[in-house]
Amino acid sequence: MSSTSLTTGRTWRPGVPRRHVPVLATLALLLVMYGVGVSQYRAFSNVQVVFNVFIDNGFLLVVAVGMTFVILTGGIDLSVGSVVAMTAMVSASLLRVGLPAGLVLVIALLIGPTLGFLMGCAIHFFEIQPFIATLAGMFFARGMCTFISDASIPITDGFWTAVSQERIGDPRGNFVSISVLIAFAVVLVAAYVLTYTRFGRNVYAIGGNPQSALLMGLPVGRTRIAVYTVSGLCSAVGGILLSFYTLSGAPLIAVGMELDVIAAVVIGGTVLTGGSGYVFGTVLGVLVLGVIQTLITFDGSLNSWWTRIVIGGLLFAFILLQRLIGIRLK
Amino acid sequence: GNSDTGDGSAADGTITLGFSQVGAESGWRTANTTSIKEAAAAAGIELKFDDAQQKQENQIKAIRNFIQQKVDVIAFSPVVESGWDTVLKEAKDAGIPVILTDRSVDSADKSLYKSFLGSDFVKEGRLAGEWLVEQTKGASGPVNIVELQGTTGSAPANDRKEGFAKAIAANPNLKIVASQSGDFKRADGKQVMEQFLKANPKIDVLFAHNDDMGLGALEAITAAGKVPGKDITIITIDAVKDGMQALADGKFNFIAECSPLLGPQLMDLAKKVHAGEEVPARIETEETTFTQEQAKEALPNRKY
Amino acid sequence: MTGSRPVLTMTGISKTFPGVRALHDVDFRLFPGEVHALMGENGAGKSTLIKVLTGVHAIDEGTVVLDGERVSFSGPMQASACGVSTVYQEVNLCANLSVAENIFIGREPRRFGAIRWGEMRRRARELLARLDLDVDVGSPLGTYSLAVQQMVAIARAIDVRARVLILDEPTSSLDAGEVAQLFRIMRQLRDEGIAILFVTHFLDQVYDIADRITVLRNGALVGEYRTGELPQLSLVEKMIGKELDVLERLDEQQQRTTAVRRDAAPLVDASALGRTGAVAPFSLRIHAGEVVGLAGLLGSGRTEVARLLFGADRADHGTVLIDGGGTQVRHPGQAIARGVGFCSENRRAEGVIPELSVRENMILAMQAARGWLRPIPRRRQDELVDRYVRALSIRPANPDLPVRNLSGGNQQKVLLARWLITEPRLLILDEPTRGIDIGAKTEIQRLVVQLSDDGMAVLFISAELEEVLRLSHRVAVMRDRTMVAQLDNDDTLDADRVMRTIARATSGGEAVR
Amino acid sequence: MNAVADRLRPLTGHRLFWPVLVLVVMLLANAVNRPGFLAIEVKNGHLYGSLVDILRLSAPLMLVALGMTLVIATGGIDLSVGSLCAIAGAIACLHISTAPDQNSPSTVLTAVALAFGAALVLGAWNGVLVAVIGIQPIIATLILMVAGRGLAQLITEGQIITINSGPYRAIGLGHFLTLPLAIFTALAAALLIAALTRRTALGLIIESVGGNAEASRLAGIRSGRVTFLVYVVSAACAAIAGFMMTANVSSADGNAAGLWVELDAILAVVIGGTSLAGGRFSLGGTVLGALIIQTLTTSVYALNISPQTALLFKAVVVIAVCLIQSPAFRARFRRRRGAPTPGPAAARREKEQVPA
Ligand SMILES: Nc1ncnc2c1ncn2[C@@H]1O[C@H](COP(=O)(O)OP(=O)(O)OP(=O)(O)O)[C@@H](O)[C@H]1O
Ligand SMILES: Nc1ncnc2c1ncn2[C@@H]1O[C@H](COP(=O)(O)OP(=O)(O)OP(=O)(O)O)[C@@H](O)[C@H]1O
Ligand SMILES: [Mg+2]
Ligand SMILES: [Mg+2]
Repeated sequence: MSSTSLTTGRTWRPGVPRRHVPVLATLALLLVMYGVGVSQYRAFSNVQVVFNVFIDNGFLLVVAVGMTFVILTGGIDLSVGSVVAMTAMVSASLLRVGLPAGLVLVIALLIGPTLGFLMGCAIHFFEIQPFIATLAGMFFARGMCTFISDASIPITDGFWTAVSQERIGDPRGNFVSISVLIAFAVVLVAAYVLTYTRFGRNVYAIGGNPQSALLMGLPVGRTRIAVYTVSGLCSAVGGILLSFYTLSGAPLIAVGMELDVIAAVVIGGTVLTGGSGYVFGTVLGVLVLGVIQTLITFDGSLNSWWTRIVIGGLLFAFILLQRLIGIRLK
Repeated sequence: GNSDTGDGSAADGTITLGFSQVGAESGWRTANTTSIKEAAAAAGIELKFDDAQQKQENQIKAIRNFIQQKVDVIAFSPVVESGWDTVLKEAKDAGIPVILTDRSVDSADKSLYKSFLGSDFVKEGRLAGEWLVEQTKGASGPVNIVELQGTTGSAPANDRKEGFAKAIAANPNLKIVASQSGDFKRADGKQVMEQFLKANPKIDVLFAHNDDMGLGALEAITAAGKVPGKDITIITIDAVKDGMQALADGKFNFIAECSPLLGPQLMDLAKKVHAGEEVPARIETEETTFTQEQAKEALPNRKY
Repeated sequence: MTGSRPVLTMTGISKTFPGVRALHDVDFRLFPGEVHALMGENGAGKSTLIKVLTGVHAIDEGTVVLDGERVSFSGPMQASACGVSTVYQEVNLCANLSVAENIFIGREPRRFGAIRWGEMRRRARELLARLDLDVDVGSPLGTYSLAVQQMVAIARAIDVRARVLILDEPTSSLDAGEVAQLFRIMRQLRDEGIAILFVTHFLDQVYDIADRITVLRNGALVGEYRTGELPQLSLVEKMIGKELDVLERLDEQQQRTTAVRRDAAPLVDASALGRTGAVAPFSLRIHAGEVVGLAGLLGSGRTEVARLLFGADRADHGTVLIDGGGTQVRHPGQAIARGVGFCSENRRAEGVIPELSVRENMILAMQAARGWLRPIPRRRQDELVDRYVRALSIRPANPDLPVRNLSGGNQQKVLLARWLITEPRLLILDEPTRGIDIGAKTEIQRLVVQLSDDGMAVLFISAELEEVLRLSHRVAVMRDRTMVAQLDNDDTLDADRVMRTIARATSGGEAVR
Repeated sequence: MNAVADRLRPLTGHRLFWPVLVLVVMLLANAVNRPGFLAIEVKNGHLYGSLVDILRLSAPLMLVALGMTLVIATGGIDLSVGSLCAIAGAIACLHISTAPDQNSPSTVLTAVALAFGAALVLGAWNGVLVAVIGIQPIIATLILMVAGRGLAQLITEGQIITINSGPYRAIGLGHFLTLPLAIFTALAAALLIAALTRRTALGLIIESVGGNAEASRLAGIRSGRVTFLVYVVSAACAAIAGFMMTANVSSADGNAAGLWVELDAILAVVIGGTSLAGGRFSLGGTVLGALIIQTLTTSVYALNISPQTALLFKAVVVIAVCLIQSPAFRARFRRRRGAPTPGPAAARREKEQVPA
């Protein structure tokens, strides 16, 4: 009896692994969208336009990477936008007081993770739903912003201005900012962590089925707290990048950013209930939002409300196509 | 369909102006946008309009894209004051002159922009305060003021608050007993005013950072059984149509104007800076204040 | 073996859930190098005993001593770190992860902290080969049938060099071959000195492999026995707590002859029904009052046949006529409206709605059929629910308890009740007796016979060939997702012949109808 | 002491006990700060006071949250409600403002009907995206959240449309039996939805779809239809809330009306004890949740908390509310106060419960 295999082998279709289909569909659509831009607007084909998308969305990308961790576990983090703003505010106000740049960096990078850690603890130990715990975190961080100052604080520190205005580029004058490099580094580290470390795999397991993960002996609590801490850290890095970007801290900056970030992550193919998705997808998601916005600015004929309607429409077209391609290929 | 929106300065000499608007958060703002669009059309300037939806990030992105498209002049109403140096430097390096409208930036390097065209929020607050000081000169007892602030952290809210506070410091009888944010919205202004009325038995003056909050508060005052404009003196800023109407009807007492109609002035400026002419670094919009009588006169020919 | 010290001793264990006393003063010992069966009816407290041991639930009272040391695990993680490896009841794995990862997650092979994916897949393939399972270890676990998932869970547990291996109903969804394979490995591990705790409802398996038996009843300890010293009959008596005539019927091979009138028009007539990638087109007719068994190996496509008939998956060729009406079933709702019921094998993913109460779970299908505008009156609900709670002896008999608080076997009974309440004309039962205790199992078998006598058609799928043969008038045999034969259940048909049909390419003379 | 605790057990064990407690504590805190807070007087034949304000102002939020409850119960989420409020309000006000007689009831009725119809269409759009095309709810409704604001502004042309219509105004400010009409509207909606879900089997079906969609499908439930329906209901609720918001200030502001109301609504639903994961829902809890949130906002004004710290205050209260509501937190707190500490290990174990 044991000589014949008792199970029926599955026929395996060659080609693209099924789980990569959504990401590839997104990539293809993104390229199509870029193509449309190039064909419509002459200056769109400048390399710098692409670079600008990265320069202008570097901080968004970093924050979205952190959000990817959280969403992969099936959670959500609404506090990111406020934490970004708070980090920028704290940096700006500390720099104004005259603290050295290095120390300010350290302090600023500690605040986000600490808040994330606390929210993670509330979620894990007290079983408060992530949406609520992080909503409270969002109120808190935003409240801290206006508490620190209700006006924007400029940054004049030498290090900050130097990083901010440094242009790394090719001889033809195209350039990226240091923030872009930092964002890329964050993406790579995150991709590595998610694929090659136990922590990363635990994140996927918890998103797949938290109860099973617990019964499989995985450190569910620790991992869950860790992802909110990671998200807090990414928001803090995002906040620093934003403060490089704007050379200031303003209490009302990055309002509603959490929605952009969540949208980017989900457009990138990560499922909101957790357990499936890739950092690379998130990068694509951010680019999709970035390119949509660039298209609209290049057009320059839309008034305020048509801008919104067109953003919604493009988003819809994109998601619909993504979904249809996904179904077809499956 | 390759629309010729790239390299703006065509041989025919049309000027391309890239304009980044804050958003469309109020009627005032929309009037501002309309004025700019109409003025551009009238002046034969090609306008590239971008709406930043109240986000500084978006404005910076838009300016970058204007630079890519090589527009001739960039103009924008900054969402916040600080944080423009990097992108303005890029514009300067690309040789594109920048004009600020409506709100200023706090760059130390004044060479980053050519001119700032707009109202002075501090002055608006001050005008409102000065009028009140003038009105209450004879009052012997304390005058209780409640203040409806704009969006917490926004420049107009901060400046109008500051200007007003400075002006009323002249009279120690004038006291702000409560001050809350009404977010520049009618509904919030109303809701806050309802609580003010309950918490403070004697309110003499209401100072609202814009007409809309004042209009909301108006309803709350009426509902509380008081007569707006008589029992409570109402001072606001902006002078949009509804506000002027209320003023003419005697429900408001005083409005400091904050004019959104700076389109024509902006187009003039744009032409000048494009031609390389020297322009003043600060141009104030033509603004005035209105009392009830002035409002009745002005109302029929207001554009917004 | 008996001379040695127990590796695990639990004494005076009590555990109370709100409203239910799941364990009361239970003692339990486990020796190295033995297979110890934990027996008891549904809801007796077996799974709970395991869960308090590994720290999933806190112990109210009592002590646990592992290797001479008092322990109190904070959770499965700590338990497995201390050498207690567990396969919990129901597959508790992550469907979104690959097969290989499900086996190794938490202890992946690493170099410099980086997971070595290639190595992991290689080892997973090796390990599964030991269990005679040939699957693509890189695809997500969720794409495989429950049986494969169960084997993966087992693979995960036996790969750890544990001192104590706990298997809570691992065989419930496996067929005979898989079970044999599992037992071979269990014996091997036992001989290496590992202590194995084994829970099952199959008496034969207990006598096949267990050295010792502990019996629980209603959360209390009945006793600990050596397998050899406890005849089957008294084991059942001890589990149930009373003597039962049920036992005779268990042995009686109830051959069901073709008493059904097949000349009448068939109730269900599927012709060339199929779905690419799932099942090759097949034709099947089921008459009123007929029980058709589906036999086949794991993954041979039995479940897929059932799902197509029910409309749970959409067929891409062929037609189903139910009572002569309609050609295509596009949605389960349509099938239900035409009098079909389908009790899924995957209780957790496709069966119960954990948050809802026992009552709500039971009336759900009937309510869906009536439409939301016509709620079932409370009185009628009580009537129905009471009837089936009693008929299937669902415990605890409180219909307002969330169904997730019920033991696995009792959840299965709730599901069965859901379909019986709709009084279907064709009832498709996919592994209905899985995880059900011996008493209830006989009850269900008797129910099937009775229902078919009353004119209901039944499509019966079970991994236990004996059970299929005992109940069916006809047995359809599946192999490689193809229906290869339909055999009348007359005197000539026995398990052997079915097995041969399964194994052989085309069995002579028995054409597909 | 123990006897009292035992007597109170059935009370404290009730689902809504903790939210009610929170509400009462907040009101008391206000009363301590300003004894007149709880006072109610009669003005112009209507009841007048902070409590009445809270009720009236919470009505729109309550409506939106009720619809949201159903959506969340199916495991979805509806971010577009704020925009829907704005659109409905804008359409209604636009129609009224262009009518020759703003005060004629027929004008107002047509306006409301038009706007309501439009909202239903948009709700159906959401429903199709989620139920038919299978887009994740948060993204599907995000589309309308973004584009819908634009639509609302398109309708108002970016201006604030001010109207002067008695009947329309009554939707937000009218009185009935001395109390604001809005309260009755919200209450009626709550009762209607309660009747619709609890007197029929709709509630059961929604809960089962939210609890396990696949199992529900196999039990014969057309889960797609249910999902579709809840988005339409949510849009309908949002539309009525939009009428109230705009009627309240007699003007439609496409940009500001209903801004961020979706977050408040979700918060209200969750405070009311409905899980965002879907499944069981509690309409009573949602109503309480909305009251709590409005009380919180009103408290900020009544306690005259400076705008700079208002958000911090809100954060602290939300955290406190959630902690008090969390059984895990209470269990821990009780243990710490009661029996001598049984060690951290025991504390950990208690919460790692998994279903059988
Ligand atoms: N988390 C829980 N909450 C409440 N009651 C529970 C919980 N888990 C189990 N029970 C109850 O405890 C009792 C014992 O359940 P347990 O799962 O241990 O039974 P079992 O012997 O494993 O049964 P089966 O053979 O059906 O798996 C049952 O009455 C069950 O309803
Ligand atoms: N050995 C296997 N290798 C690959 N895939 C398998 C294997 N066994 C089952 N599957 C997958 O599991 C799914 C379910 O198979 P199916 O339900 O038809 O099996 P079954 O005959 O009901 O057997 P059982 O219920 O005992 O698993 C199918 O989609 C099939 O792809
Ligand atoms: Mg069990
Ligand atoms: Mg099967």
